[in-house]
Amino acid sequence: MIPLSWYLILAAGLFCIGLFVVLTKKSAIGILIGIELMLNAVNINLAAFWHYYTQLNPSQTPLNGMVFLAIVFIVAAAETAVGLALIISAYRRRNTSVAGEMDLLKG
Amino acid sequence: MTAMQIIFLIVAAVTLGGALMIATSRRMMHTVLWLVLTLMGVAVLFALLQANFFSVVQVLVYIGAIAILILFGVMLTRRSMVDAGESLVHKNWWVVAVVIALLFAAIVISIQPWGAAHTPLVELMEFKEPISDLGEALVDPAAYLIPFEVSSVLLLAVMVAAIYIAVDRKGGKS
Amino acid sequence: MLSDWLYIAIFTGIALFLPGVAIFLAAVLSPKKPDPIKTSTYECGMETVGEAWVQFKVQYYVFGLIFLAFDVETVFLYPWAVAFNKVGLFAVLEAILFIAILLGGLIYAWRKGALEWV
Amino acid sequence: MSFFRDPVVFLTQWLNGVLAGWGLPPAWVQVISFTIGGAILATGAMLFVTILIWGERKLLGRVQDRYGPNRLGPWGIFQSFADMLKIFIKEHITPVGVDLIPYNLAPILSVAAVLMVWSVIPLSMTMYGVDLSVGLLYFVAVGALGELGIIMAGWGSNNKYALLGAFRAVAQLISYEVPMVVSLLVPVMLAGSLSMNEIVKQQNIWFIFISPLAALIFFVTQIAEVGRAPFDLVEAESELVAGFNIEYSGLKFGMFFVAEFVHAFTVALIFTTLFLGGWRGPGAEQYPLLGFIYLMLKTTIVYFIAILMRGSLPRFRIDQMMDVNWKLLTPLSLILIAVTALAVKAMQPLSPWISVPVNIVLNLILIYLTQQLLVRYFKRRKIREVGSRNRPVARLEEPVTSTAESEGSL
Repeated sequence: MIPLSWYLILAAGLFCIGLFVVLTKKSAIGILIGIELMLNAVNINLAAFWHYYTQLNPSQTPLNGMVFLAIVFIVAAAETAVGLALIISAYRRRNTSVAGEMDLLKG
Repeated sequence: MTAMQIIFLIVAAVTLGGALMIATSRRMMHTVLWLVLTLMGVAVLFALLQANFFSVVQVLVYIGAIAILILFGVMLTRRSMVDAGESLVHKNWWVVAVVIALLFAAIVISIQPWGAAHTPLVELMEFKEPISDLGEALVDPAAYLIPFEVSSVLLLAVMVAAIYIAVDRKGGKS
Repeated sequence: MLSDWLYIAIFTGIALFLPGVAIFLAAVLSPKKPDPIKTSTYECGMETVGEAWVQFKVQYYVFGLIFLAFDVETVFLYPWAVAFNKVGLFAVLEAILFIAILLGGLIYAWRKGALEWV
Repeated sequence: MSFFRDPVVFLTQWLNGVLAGWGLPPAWVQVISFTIGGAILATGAMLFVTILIWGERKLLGRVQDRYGPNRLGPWGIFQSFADMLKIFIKEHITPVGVDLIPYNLAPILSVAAVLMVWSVIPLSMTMYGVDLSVGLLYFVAVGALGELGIIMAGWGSNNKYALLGAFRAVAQLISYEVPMVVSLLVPVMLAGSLSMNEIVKQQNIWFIFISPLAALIFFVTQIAEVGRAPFDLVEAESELVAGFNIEYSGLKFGMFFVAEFVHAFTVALIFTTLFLGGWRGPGAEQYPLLGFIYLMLKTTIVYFIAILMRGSLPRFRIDQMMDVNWKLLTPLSLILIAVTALAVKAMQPLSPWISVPVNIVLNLILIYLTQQLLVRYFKRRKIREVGSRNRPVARLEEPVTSTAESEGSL
């Protein structure tokens, strides 16, 4: 069957691509999408470790991993919602959604 | 190479391919559609890991809600219907790419010596999905009651904050 | 069980295959006589004026946001509902508190006038 | 005799035996039998719905004092097939500037998203695609793919009306998903499982008799999810030309209609499974085929009730539709969950002869209170004079009597 390391490497790859998207996209929404990718990579790791742990301890039902997954879902949703609200608000004031042009605090 | 491994590799290729297309796509709308493909791949990975509940919740929350919300955001922050053809990417992206490739290589090399990482994940036989146990633990004061209630407070805060920010103050309407 | 997902995967494949093949066959069989008028964008018989852009309302975002909050809530409430027969009265009160807090967010949106579709 | 008792299991075992006899490995036998079963289920669903379209048109015709289709075959029964043949050979017009992949994928995705639900519905005790442990949430999640299909259609068409129509449709769908998800908690709570088979097996008393309000809310949200009258704003001809599918033609256009009809029948099926006991009925355990007939009978009744609503109710305006959802159904369903959870938990030790009537009474009280609240709200609401700044008329010369317009509109 599939070794644990395959999942870890896949998650690492997804995380790295997410980081790349965050660092290189100009559009603020693009940056948000990159963050979603990174959170998904974390979720893959959590699910893989949960499966691994359950397999080693078949008698008990370990729930830490599942609760952690659920919390990541909630945090991802919260982050998207507030992030988009900020972007929409900034777009209304500055008429741009490019992150580099939102420089109101620049001296 | 078993059938499971082949399925995993295909799903992984689709997931990473979708993610790469996000990085390279020039049109905002295509970026979101590629994001949906990637999220779908992650949902299939959850199913392969026998986290049935989270596999379905991934589709429900990420594709059904978060991706749709991002689409609404894309529509609300554009001047014209035609997508910008200009590059949405910084011009010295290759520096970032090199650094991140090094980071990836470091991660892969660092998990190689760890023996447990090579344990094959077998199918959990006689396995009842612990949704019911999860539900019990969430409302058990000795277990996860605090995260359960705090998450509802977090959602309330999100709703209040996002509506406060997004809806104009004067008149309460846009 | 993984065989459950095998069936879902096969069924999804069939569900995509049936309409796909139907459309493909129809595309092969149907006549193809395009002309510039026929393939132009349809707007009530009027000429398409520029690349005019309809401004979207912020209400779309607000509804999407509240939907997102209630959708995420399912992650917690469905396990609770599955375990409903096993938990005590105290757990039910906790879940009701959870729902009440969410209802608070809805009432805030209502009071703020964000639920009006103008 | 075992064939007539349970033909599906009989045939499956026979097929598996034949395939294994050819020396195929068990995994391949499983894949082949799954493929054949899935293909029969999906094709059967689509064919059955084709026949139902005839029934729907006939009934709608009667509602509107017409004959309905009556030319092809006895009572016009072949009309749907003729229509399908006609739409099959029509030209596919691809407008300029479309985004080819989303444009072509959208109709396929719309149909697939609806068909996929059928894999988790128990058609009888032994006849079901798969007993998924999270079947109910799977049904909700697959709905999200349908929304995606609509967005892809609207976006890919390169038409601002299509895009606007798509976003309106999606706003409607996601809005009505909130009370739907919340009201679905009631059957899950009562059955203690997310598996569809388990929910059916737990319905010794149909759930509609324990919580009629939850069933009502679910029914209304499902009509809105399908996008039929009175919630058919997706096809607002007067405002949005035709909606998200305006740039489609030929069978691609037809696929959206196939999706709508299959969806309408599927939600009736889900409603029956969750609230009307699914395949349960006298003798259904011994003779699974009988259970299938019960299920189809119940589903058809639910489906035709929805059609009667379609034929008799006028269309909502978009702000009214949003108000109904966010200001009525969503708070009501949240309150209902709290009340039901408390009542069921408090009366768990009592016998069902006491707890079920109390639950029904509680539900009826909630319905009555809501109705009173609405009546008082509409009495208090000031109806603006016709001709005032807020309700202008085209010609102000003729005085307009306000009596005809004074009825409050929800």
